[in-house]
Amino acid sequence: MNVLLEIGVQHYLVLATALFCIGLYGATTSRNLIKVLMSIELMLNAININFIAFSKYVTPEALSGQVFAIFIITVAAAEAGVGLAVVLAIYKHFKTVDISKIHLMKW
Amino acid sequence: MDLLGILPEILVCLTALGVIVLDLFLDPAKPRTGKLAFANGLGLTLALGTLLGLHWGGYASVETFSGAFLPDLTAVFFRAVLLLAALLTLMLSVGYVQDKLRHPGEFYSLMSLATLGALFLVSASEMLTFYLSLELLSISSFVLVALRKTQARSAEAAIKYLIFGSISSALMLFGFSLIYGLSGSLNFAEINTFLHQQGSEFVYRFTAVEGQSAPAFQDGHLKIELMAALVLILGGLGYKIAAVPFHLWAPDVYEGAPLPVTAFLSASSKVAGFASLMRILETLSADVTVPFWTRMIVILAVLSIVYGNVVAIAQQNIKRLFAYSSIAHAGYLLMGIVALSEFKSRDMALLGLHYYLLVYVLMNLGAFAVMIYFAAKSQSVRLQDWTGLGRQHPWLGFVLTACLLSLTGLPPFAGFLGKFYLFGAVTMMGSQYLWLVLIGVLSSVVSLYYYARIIRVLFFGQTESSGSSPSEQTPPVLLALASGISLVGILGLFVFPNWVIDFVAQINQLI
Amino acid sequence: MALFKSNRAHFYHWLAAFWSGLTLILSLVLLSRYDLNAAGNAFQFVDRLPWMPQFNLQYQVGVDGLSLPMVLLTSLIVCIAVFVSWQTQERSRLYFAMLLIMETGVLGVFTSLDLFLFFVMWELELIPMYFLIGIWGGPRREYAAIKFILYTLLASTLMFMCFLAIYFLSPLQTFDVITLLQNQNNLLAGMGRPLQIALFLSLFICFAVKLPVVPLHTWLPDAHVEAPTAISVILAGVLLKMGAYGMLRFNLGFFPDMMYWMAVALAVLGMINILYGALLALAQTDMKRVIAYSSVSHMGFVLLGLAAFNPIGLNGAILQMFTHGTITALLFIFVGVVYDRTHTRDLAQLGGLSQRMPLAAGLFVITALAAVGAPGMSGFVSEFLIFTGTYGNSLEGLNHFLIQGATIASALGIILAAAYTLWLVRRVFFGPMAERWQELSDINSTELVTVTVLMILVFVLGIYPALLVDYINPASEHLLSWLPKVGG
Amino acid sequence: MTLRFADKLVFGLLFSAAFLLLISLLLFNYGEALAFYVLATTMLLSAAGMILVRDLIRSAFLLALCFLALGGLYVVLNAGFLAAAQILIYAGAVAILFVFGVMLTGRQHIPEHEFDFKFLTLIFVALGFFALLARGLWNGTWKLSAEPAQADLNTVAAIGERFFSQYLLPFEIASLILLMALIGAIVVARKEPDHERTA
Repeated sequence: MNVLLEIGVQHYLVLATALFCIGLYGATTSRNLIKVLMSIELMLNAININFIAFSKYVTPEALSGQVFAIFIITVAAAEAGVGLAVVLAIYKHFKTVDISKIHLMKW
Repeated sequence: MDLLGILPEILVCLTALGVIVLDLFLDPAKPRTGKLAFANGLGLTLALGTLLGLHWGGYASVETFSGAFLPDLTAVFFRAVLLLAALLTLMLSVGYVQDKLRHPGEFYSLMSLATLGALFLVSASEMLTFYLSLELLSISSFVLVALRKTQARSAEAAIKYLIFGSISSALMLFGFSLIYGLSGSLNFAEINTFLHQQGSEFVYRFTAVEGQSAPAFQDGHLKIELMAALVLILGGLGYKIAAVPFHLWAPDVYEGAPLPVTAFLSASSKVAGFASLMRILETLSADVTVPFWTRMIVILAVLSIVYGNVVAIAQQNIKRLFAYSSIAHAGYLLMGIVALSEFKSRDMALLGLHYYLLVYVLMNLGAFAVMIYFAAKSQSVRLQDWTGLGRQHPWLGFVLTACLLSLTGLPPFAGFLGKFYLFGAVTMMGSQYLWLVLIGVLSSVVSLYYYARIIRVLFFGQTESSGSSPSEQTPPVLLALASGISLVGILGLFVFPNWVIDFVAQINQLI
Repeated sequence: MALFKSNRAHFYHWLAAFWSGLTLILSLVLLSRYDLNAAGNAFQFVDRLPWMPQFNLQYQVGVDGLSLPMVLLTSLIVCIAVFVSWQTQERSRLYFAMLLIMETGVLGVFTSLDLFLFFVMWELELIPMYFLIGIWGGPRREYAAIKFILYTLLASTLMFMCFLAIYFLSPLQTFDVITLLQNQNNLLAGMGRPLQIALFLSLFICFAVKLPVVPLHTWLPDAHVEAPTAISVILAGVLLKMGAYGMLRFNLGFFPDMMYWMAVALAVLGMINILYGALLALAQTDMKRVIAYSSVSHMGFVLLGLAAFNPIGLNGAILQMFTHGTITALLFIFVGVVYDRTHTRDLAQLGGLSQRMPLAAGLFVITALAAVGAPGMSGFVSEFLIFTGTYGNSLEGLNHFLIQGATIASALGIILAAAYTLWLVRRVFFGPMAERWQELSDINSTELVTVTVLMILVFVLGIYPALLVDYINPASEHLLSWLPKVGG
Repeated sequence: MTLRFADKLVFGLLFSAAFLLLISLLLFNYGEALAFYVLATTMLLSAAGMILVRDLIRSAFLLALCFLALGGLYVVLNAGFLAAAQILIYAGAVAILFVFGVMLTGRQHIPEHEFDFKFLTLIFVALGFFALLARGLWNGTWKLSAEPAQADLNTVAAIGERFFSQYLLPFEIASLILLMALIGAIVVARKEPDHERTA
């Protein structure tokens, strides 16, 4: 029980891995473009957990993991913005956001 | 702080911002592409001049920004190549942008920003800068692909590119986070030192149990955390260079993107991808990791070469054909990366990679310059619609032919020497990799088949009697200039490869 | 040596004629200044220029007794080809540029003394050939062109691999042919036997495709049939020799013991080539195909001569390369003459043309006799040398008799050659003439000049072969001096 | 919309439970282990729900919930500044951005996740990947720091200081990324004044 009660870096890593896998699953299987983008956000958040956990347990003074995470948040926001803009463009042309219906070119 | 080393980047950045501001002041009713392109080209030329001037002026590179930015000789080389690629792309894009795109200011600005990302990427020396430059390059590429707004294909290509790009950059980041956890550092040099010193901790040792025969594993297996980090990082970068099996986006994106953007992706993006891959692998190279990533890269190389070349045969759309050809070329370059793993073949491999990437930019952009003009002429990118175009425009047809033959790797073009260096490097590793060379060489022959199909369509077919004589349709000056530069480049680099060899030898001495 | 400066001629026939003529004159000058008294092993007129000094790579050219006849042949045939294609109107600028680039390549192959340069030149010849067949060829030209280039390129990849291995895996680390030939003993040091055999075989296969040796010959008839006349002339007259040249220079030069070990196989391959080519030639109905297969047959003699491993046979083989170049060129010129006028090469439609073109018929008969190997003409000399050489071959034991057997069987090829050649003559020029050939004109003066020049050469060499053999003999003796058991 | 009731149930339960716990944890710092488990469970469940729920708006709100729970975890990890950033940027901006995206593209019903063989295979692949990676990371030889983390480190000031010294270049590049994304998003999403459609 001690392993379960004393939270260490491993716990966060496993949590992050789980979140990452959920995100990866959603990003690769979902048919809705917006949901795909949301799943990608989940993956990025999982990475943030990793960085921040390592920042605490590996380099408590340097804080480099936390800084990295902040930049990931920034980039994720930018990516989400551009992604949604492209989804809107897709919607304008195709009148749908269903991936399986967007196939002018073969995948 | 020493800002001299980063001056070219600052200039490119100012160019990007300047172009977007200039766009605000120009009258949108009048054609403004020319002015914007001129301003952009001026900035890029200035940056290239600064870079080369600093280099020839004996400016010694130093780490700046607390080790974030390391413009060593390799970086100087690749930055020059990237700026050259950006300039060529600019030249060949003017006509297209004028005709087809409604946002020339944004196009040029984003192109410069993407180039800026690539420039930072090749000289980044810690993971954070690396990641951010990669994203700068990627996200501006997504937008560039989507820029032809009247076309549904453009949007479709952009969304595919974006999804694949985001997923693979997430994979790579996960790998980065693991490396950070293992080494406690973001800095490439520190990570490398760490792996050298404590790499042996990451190997499962199989110690002999008494009474049993000794285990077969001499070097053991990598532990999962390091292995996962390597696999994830290579996967993420494999996407950038479009290596099989991370290539799925490439054909659609190449087809859907506006032609100059396709040219940009095939040249700048690939150069940046390989330069960064070289740097990452150099970082991650230690006794324990090298055998592992070598095996992975060998698999990627073989798959890319075979798949790219075989599928390219069936393509009717020129852009798709070039997508598969670029996948195959990624495979050839990966062979050079394989040869990086051994000391005795390292010099040759570095030479091959530098030389081939430079030549690849020239021949690919030369081909695209001609293709953009032909596509505009025939209003199509399908192969059968190009029948006889080579006869109508013998000079451009000749340039395209030369570029294609160079891509195939036939003398007397520089592509041949490039392949010679790459294959030679792999041969140097010893006879256990000769089969890889054989695959490379044989698939070059296969590639001739589909390149020759383009040549055949251009020259052998019956000329359609459109009644237009070659003289009355002269291609735009800039486009002709770009194709001319490429042609001179691929011929000149074949005859005088020495300065590249000397330059790379200089890099090696420093390492 | 200014032989290579002849490429990228800009305009029109005269310019092409001027350049190729200049090349011919230069190669004659070369011939006259070649020092016969120097030892056979020395390359003369060696010219070197560093290219990539970091890799011991240089532009290095020179000639010896083996390459000199080939250089002469090349410049002669190309010059003739320029005159043969005098009528070419369509895109003549590109046509002649291609022709001259190809000449550059072929001359480069015969003279380069650097493996890398050799390979570059070898490939340089391919691209113009592809265009020449593909643009100016017959109805199935695209197929023939791509088949030609794929076959040859596949083969040359083997060569490329082999050169890479020779450079990177051998202790010498050089592409310099002279150095390599002088150090052939430790050329392969440090390589396992299987690798050595693989290298040897890949080189052999590469040259065998070009020669062509029978199972690898299928590109040849297609390329010949579809190519325009002048290109067929060059293809048969010059390009096939590149294969034989490569075999002599590199296979025999680098791996003499393995070549020796393969002697019987060579003889048998030669025999198959001779008989198979001849039999197929008998079965064809297209004039060009007949001659194409006769080329296969004749090149078999080169292989056979190679298998003798004595100077006589080797002299014969090299001489055969030269004579076949001239004679086949003649044959193709006649096909071109007939085709220009009748626009068909189908033997079933032709016949009786001697009534309208008696001069051509007469000359063709002489050529046919030369092809058959009638005494007094060069074909006879070379085949005679080959047969004498192989019959008295320098192998021992069973192999000796096996090769003798192959020789005797090959002699049958001469009879077959007589059969198909004379049959060809009969079907084209004699017999009943179809009505529609009434308007045909006889051979014109340009054609007459080219034919006469070649024919004089055939006769001169037939009567006084020493003219060339004097150059060849030292080279072939030198080539054989490396063999383990042969005393020269 | 067959799962409407279940949707509501999951959604409501998760949301309320998480908020209560989050606030209590933030205020009282009630034991790291408990906080971790509650927040982690909330996060994973809402993430899984986001993937599985069919209605996109609910998906978006579950995503916001997931981000909130993550913010809580960051507090536990002594990353207060990041927690604030997470809640402001992710839960506040990005999730709302997605809601706007859903609204603008019409709430279409896109059938997915039929419970068939393909679905099962994918689940198993995902689980296998997770098991392999998790096992490796659990036993990983991380370079753990010897001294304990200081809880009272002033992270905001420290991070700000690092932005302008050690990480100046990334900071500049990030600003360029944001600028570029701004330009790009506007260009791509803007309606053209005279929109003509060519084939």
